[in-house]
Amino acid sequence: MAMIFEFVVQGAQMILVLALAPLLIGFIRKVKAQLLRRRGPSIFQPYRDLLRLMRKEVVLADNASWLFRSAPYIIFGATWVAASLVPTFGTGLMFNWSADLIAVTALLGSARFFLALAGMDVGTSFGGIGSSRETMFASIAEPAMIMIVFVVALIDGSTQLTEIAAHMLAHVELRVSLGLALIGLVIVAIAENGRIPVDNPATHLELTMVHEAMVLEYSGRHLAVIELAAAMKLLLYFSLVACIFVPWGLAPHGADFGAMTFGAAAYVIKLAVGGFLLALFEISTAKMRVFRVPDFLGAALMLGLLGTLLLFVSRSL
Amino acid sequence: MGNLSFDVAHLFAGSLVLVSFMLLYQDRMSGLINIFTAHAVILSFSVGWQAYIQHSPHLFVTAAIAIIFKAVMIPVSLQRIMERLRIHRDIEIIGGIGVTMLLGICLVALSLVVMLPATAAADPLAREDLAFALSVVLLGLLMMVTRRNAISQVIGFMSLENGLILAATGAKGMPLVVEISVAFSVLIAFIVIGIFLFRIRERFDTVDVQELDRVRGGRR
Amino acid sequence: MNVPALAPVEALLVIPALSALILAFLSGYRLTSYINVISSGMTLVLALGLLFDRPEPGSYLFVDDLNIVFIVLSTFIGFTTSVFSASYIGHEIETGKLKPAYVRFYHAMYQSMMFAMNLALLANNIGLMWVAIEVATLTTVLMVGIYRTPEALEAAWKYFILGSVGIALALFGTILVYMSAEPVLGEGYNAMVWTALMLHGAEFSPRLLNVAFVFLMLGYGTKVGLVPMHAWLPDAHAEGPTPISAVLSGLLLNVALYAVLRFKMLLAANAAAIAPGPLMITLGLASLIFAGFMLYRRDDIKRLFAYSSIEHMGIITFAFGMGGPLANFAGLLHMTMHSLTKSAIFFAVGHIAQVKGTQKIADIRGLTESHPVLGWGLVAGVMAIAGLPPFGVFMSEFLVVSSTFARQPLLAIPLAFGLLVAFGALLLRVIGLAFGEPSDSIGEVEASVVPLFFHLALVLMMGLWLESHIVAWFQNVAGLLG
Amino acid sequence: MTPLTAALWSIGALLGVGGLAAALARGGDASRFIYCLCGVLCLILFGAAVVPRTAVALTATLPLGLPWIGAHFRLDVLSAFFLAVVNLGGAIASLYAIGYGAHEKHPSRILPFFPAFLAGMNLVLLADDAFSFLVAWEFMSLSSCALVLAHHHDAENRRAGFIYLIMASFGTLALLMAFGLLAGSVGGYSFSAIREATLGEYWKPGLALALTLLGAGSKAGLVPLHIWLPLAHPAAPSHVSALMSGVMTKVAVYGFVRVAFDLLGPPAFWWSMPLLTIGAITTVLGILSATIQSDLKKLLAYSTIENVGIIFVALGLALAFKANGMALPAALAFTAALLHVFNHSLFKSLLFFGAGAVLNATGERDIERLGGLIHSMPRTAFLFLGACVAISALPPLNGFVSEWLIFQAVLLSPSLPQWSLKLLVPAAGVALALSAALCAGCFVRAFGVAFLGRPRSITAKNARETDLWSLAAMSGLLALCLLAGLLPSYLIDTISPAARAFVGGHVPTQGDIPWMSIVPIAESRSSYNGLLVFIFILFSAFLSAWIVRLLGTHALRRGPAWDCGYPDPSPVTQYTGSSFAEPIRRALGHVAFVARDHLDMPPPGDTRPARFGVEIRDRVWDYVYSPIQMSVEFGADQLNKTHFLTIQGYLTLVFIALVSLLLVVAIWP
Repeated sequence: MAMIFEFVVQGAQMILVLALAPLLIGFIRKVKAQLLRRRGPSIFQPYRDLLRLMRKEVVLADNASWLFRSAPYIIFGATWVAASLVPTFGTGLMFNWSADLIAVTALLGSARFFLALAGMDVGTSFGGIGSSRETMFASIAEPAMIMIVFVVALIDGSTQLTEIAAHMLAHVELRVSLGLALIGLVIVAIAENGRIPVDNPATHLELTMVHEAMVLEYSGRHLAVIELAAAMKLLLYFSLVACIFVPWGLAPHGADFGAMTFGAAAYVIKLAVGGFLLALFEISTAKMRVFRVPDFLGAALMLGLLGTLLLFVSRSL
Repeated sequence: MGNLSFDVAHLFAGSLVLVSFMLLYQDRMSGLINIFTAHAVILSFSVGWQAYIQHSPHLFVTAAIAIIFKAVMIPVSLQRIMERLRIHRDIEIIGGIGVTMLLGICLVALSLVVMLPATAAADPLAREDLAFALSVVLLGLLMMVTRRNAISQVIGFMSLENGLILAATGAKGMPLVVEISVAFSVLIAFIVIGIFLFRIRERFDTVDVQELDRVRGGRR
Repeated sequence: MNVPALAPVEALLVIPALSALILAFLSGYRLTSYINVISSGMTLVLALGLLFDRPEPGSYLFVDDLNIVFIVLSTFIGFTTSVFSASYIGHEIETGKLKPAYVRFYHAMYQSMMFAMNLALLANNIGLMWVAIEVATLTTVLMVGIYRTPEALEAAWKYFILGSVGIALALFGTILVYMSAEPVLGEGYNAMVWTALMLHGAEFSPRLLNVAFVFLMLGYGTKVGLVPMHAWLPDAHAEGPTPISAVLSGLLLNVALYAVLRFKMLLAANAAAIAPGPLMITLGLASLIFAGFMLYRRDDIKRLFAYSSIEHMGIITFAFGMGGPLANFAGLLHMTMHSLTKSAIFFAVGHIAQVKGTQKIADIRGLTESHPVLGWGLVAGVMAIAGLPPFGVFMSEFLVVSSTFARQPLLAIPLAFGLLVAFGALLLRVIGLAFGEPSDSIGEVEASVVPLFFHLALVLMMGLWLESHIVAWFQNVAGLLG
Repeated sequence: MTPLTAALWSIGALLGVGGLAAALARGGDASRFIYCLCGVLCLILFGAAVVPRTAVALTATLPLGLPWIGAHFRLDVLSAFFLAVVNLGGAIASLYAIGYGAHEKHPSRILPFFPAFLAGMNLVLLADDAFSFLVAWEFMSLSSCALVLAHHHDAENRRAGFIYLIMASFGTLALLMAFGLLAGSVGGYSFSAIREATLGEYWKPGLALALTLLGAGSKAGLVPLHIWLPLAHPAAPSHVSALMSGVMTKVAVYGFVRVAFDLLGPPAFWWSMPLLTIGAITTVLGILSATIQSDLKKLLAYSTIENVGIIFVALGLALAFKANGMALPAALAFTAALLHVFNHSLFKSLLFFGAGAVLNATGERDIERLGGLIHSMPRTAFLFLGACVAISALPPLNGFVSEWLIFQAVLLSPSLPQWSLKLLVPAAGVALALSAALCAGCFVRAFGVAFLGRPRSITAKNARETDLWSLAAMSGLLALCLLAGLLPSYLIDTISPAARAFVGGHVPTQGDIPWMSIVPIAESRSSYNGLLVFIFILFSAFLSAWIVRLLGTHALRRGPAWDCGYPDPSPVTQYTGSSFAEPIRRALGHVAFVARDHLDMPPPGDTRPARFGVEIRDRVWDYVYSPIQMSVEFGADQLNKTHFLTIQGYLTLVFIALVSLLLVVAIWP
């Protein structure tokens, strides 16, 4: 019985992230539009877009291979799994034990790997640009992410998100290292999700685009799946920040339904706040040149390393 | 025996060194051959004297070989080679005579420094003999090194070998001295014949050793 | 004096001497080369016989643990080389490189050389040994110049002059040794007899021995081919007939080394004398490193391997200079392995030069493709001589380097450096020779590859498995060497 | 018959097969037969390694080798593990070669050496005295060098063989000196004697470790001793490249582990520092160099260097923990290292097999002339892709598991007492993370440029799928990669006796953990379950596909590529490998190499095309090897002048030697 309950909770988490992801995108777009004094589309517009894309026929390039056709589902699968491993409303979910924070990072890496390959499959110059740049960003963003994981894991003595959240809740303290890690994580999140100032998700046909360049050849249901995966990735990073740095409201392992509902509500509020902050940030900065991005990400890496070192210093003091 | 025998042996050995210096000093071919003849004669006297004072008659054979072979045959054949090959010119000496002489004196000093303490236990006759012999050997080697001409090098080698014979006879009761001197004579004969042969067969334009070295296919 | 017991020892001298006499009067290439092979074979059999029945030392000749190693080795290589020589000289006559008239001379000289070397090894007298080595030098000089080309004559001349000076220095050293022994052993013959010298070595005047050793080391070192007295060696190897190169590397160098070792033992027995080790180590290292660098600029294949002989003589001298049971064992083993391997290489090189019509390294390429047997034989030989396992040289180099490093780490570094430098050069050359697009050949040769592969097989076998008798024997000798 | 004797007999048989091959190769088509024999013998050896599951070491002595010591052989847990790795690789390579070897033009240059190479590697693992070890070690180098020289008409290959053998001999000399030091002047060369001996002075173990690092490191490809590796590995035929990269480097790792963890005795903490530093530098430089390579096999060889670096970092961690008496973390790091050894041998072999298949099908190793192979060689492409995923350390394949374990070990570093290590280990962790990310990029590029897109040359267009033998070998490897990724707990339990024997501890037994998770330390700390993640991903992917089908249309139309409306049919407009790598080269590359762009712009009016080129120079080569080469050349030139002296000049040398020695004697007290 308990097992079935856990199973259901896990399923709920999966469906929650799936359902909330487009909403988050729509919310951010709406907020951005409002901040720019535009009306903007409805916050449910992303759902409509996805449905419309699914109903459209797929136009496939002549020389697209099986990899091109299967990549969207692999990307989606990996991202979805990663997203459902990060605690949203409650910790200690059934599958939480099957992967830790490093594994979540690596799962996102898998998704990116296939996305970059898909960008190269048709053999167009745009796809190549996108893949190449994505690879370069990732090659710095990933170690930065790992350093942030180090900081967090060294503080909390675990790489297991459930444990991290629990530890954070139990030992509330302000640490310089943690602050550095937060900044680093935000930088990584911005880069990984192709947000301003690294990439502009709203543009096409611009030589500096990265993510959009890779998916340029996709259409119809394939594009829908990829867009949904991208939305879930954004949601994942929001959840990650929420889970590590503001774990309040998370339902502990084995909590009852009420606590979980409370957790879910808290989660939605966290998302809303985060989305607002992101929108605010995005309208107040401009996109940077592509070759400035490594420096930007390098800063995250340095912050992570600095955080680790400061940790030793502060511990020994 | 006593002092006289020592003095005479000393005299001969000493004059051998002196003649070695003359060889070093000499820069004319015919003069060189003549002085070498003197070198060989003194050696044979020295060997003869040793034979006499050591009562070892076989050393007379060595003395005879020295006088017949080295003082007569070799100089004569060298003269003939010289005439055949028309070598009359002066001998080039690397570094000049002054430096060579200075080096020679240093070598003699070195051989004394090396030999005298080493032979402290041996009888004085042998000591002196050995030190002088080493000087002659080193001077002979010096001559081979500083002369650019095959004949003078051969002469250098022969004076070196004379030093060896001097040492061998000075070593009391050393067996096989005769055999060794014969072996050396063969060696020298080979060298002389070698020079002669090369010339007759016209393999080399001169017997200048540098010319020998120059005949080296495309190897340089 | 037990004359009948000494018979096999004397026969070791008589057979080559007699054959030399006979060969000097016979002509006809086939017959003379048969006699040459048979005589060498008989000498080998006699030498092997000495292993089992060793006579008492006589006053002129003697056999002990040390020289029997050298005797067996040199008669063995003398024999295999005579087999190789038969086919090699045959081809030289066919191509007209060597006049038939010289063959008589060649074979007579070959046997005289064997006689001289055996005498040098067997002599129980430092004077006799000196005479024998001189005779050996003379005979080899004549054989080096046998082609009568300007290069050959020049090489012979150079060999002759430098060898003569070396021999003269060695004589002076010999006289000095006699002088130092004379107060102890009395005047006359006894003071030159090895067996007596060894017994009373500790009582001799150490200072005189020091001076003597300097002369002996330089004198006999010239024949060993140690730097800086090495200059005759590459040219003599390169310009003479290849069997002579094989014999020079495989035999003559060892004989000279034997003389050095004997005197080293004499000095080692005398506590007050200068230690011979440092001098040998210095000369050994100098030869190794010098030859290693020289290998890089060689364009003549036989000169290349001649310099490699200098290198290996350096290693062997170094090992004996280090002393101690391990290093001495390694030195003996290395000497054996080097003789076998280097002569095998020359067997291969001789035929290669014949089929390619040149000794220029740049003109020989792709041997493993054009002449697989000779090519792979050469590769195997070079790998062996470069000290790669599973060949025997590796075992000795292993022992030398590791024992040196354990005792004197600072000495092992130049040693390893030299080995590596030399290895690089050999490898560079052999890759060029054996691989790549094959170059033109001028004809075929009926190569006698049996001696080549027999040597290599021996080297391979001894690299993996040393027979226990040989081990005990070498260990015993190593102990003697101190 | 004990497993050890069986193993020794099989090794003997392998040598025999080599001889047989030498005899047969000239005749007819012997290659299938020979490779079959090799494969079978490798399987027997694999069995010998796997069957004994006891911790007791088997020993044997043969009357070979050093006469007064004999050849000792020993099969303990460590050698058994490596034996299994080597022979698994060997067996699969033989299987692959049954198909691949049929294309070989000169089988007589490969067949005799292939079994000899296998035998050499096996002997290294079993050797139990210094002499046998080094003989086997060098024999392994020598036989593989013969294989590198198999295609000897190519001057590049000859150069590769030369540099390879020089470096191998350098390594052997270093090891030889290390053993000399360990054995002492009395010559106790057997490993059991070395274990018992105490080295005394504090500097001796350190020196021995440094020499071992030089020796084993040069074989394994640690920077800066790696330069031979990217030359030699690609030069060999592909199945041999696979063995050299996938397996032989592991033998080198074995050599290092054997000395550092076994023979040297208890470690000091600072031993780990050179390992961590060099390992970290090696990973980053290796993968950066791989990223810019356009030669597919060279790229793989550089990636081997990276992985060797990872293994050495893990070994360094294990030493650091062991020196501080922390058994569990030490066991974790050690296990991670060995697991990575196993994993890398699988996917690197697979990658080389794939490269070999491509080479056979197209005759090209240059990825700039490939492209679109996923259409003509779909199976090879799939298998190669799997290996790319595995080597990029992406879940759920095996590469991730070992890297994950290493990260877990890195995370334990704060408990180390030494400050230097506390700071060094996270830095090494950054290097590992960086290299993992770069590795993914590198293999996106390799696969993307070679297999995806449109063909860049005629040969690439006309490629045909490779033969079934090769495909079978590659499929087997991919299956193993997947299995090792999904069920690592079995492997970890297999390694743990070795960890217990060599670092004195072991990670918790993984077989008992429910759901087949792996929990290296404690569940509260970290856990990973590859199987669940895999099922989970499969489930999600299929679920999404199903839902999409349910909600959307099935309609699909083929048309020309969109490419923002300006599709260009010429394949040269595709992104090339070098343009793909350019951002990374710009961002990070200057630590590893000097790249000089040069633009050849014709003046106005000239009709020739403008050309843009990049010249890339390896810093290690420039700063380390060129000076060495130049000084050797200089020395050779200077000394060579003595070859042309006159006789008189030589006499002068003798004279000077004589006089100076006499002087020495004169001043001798």
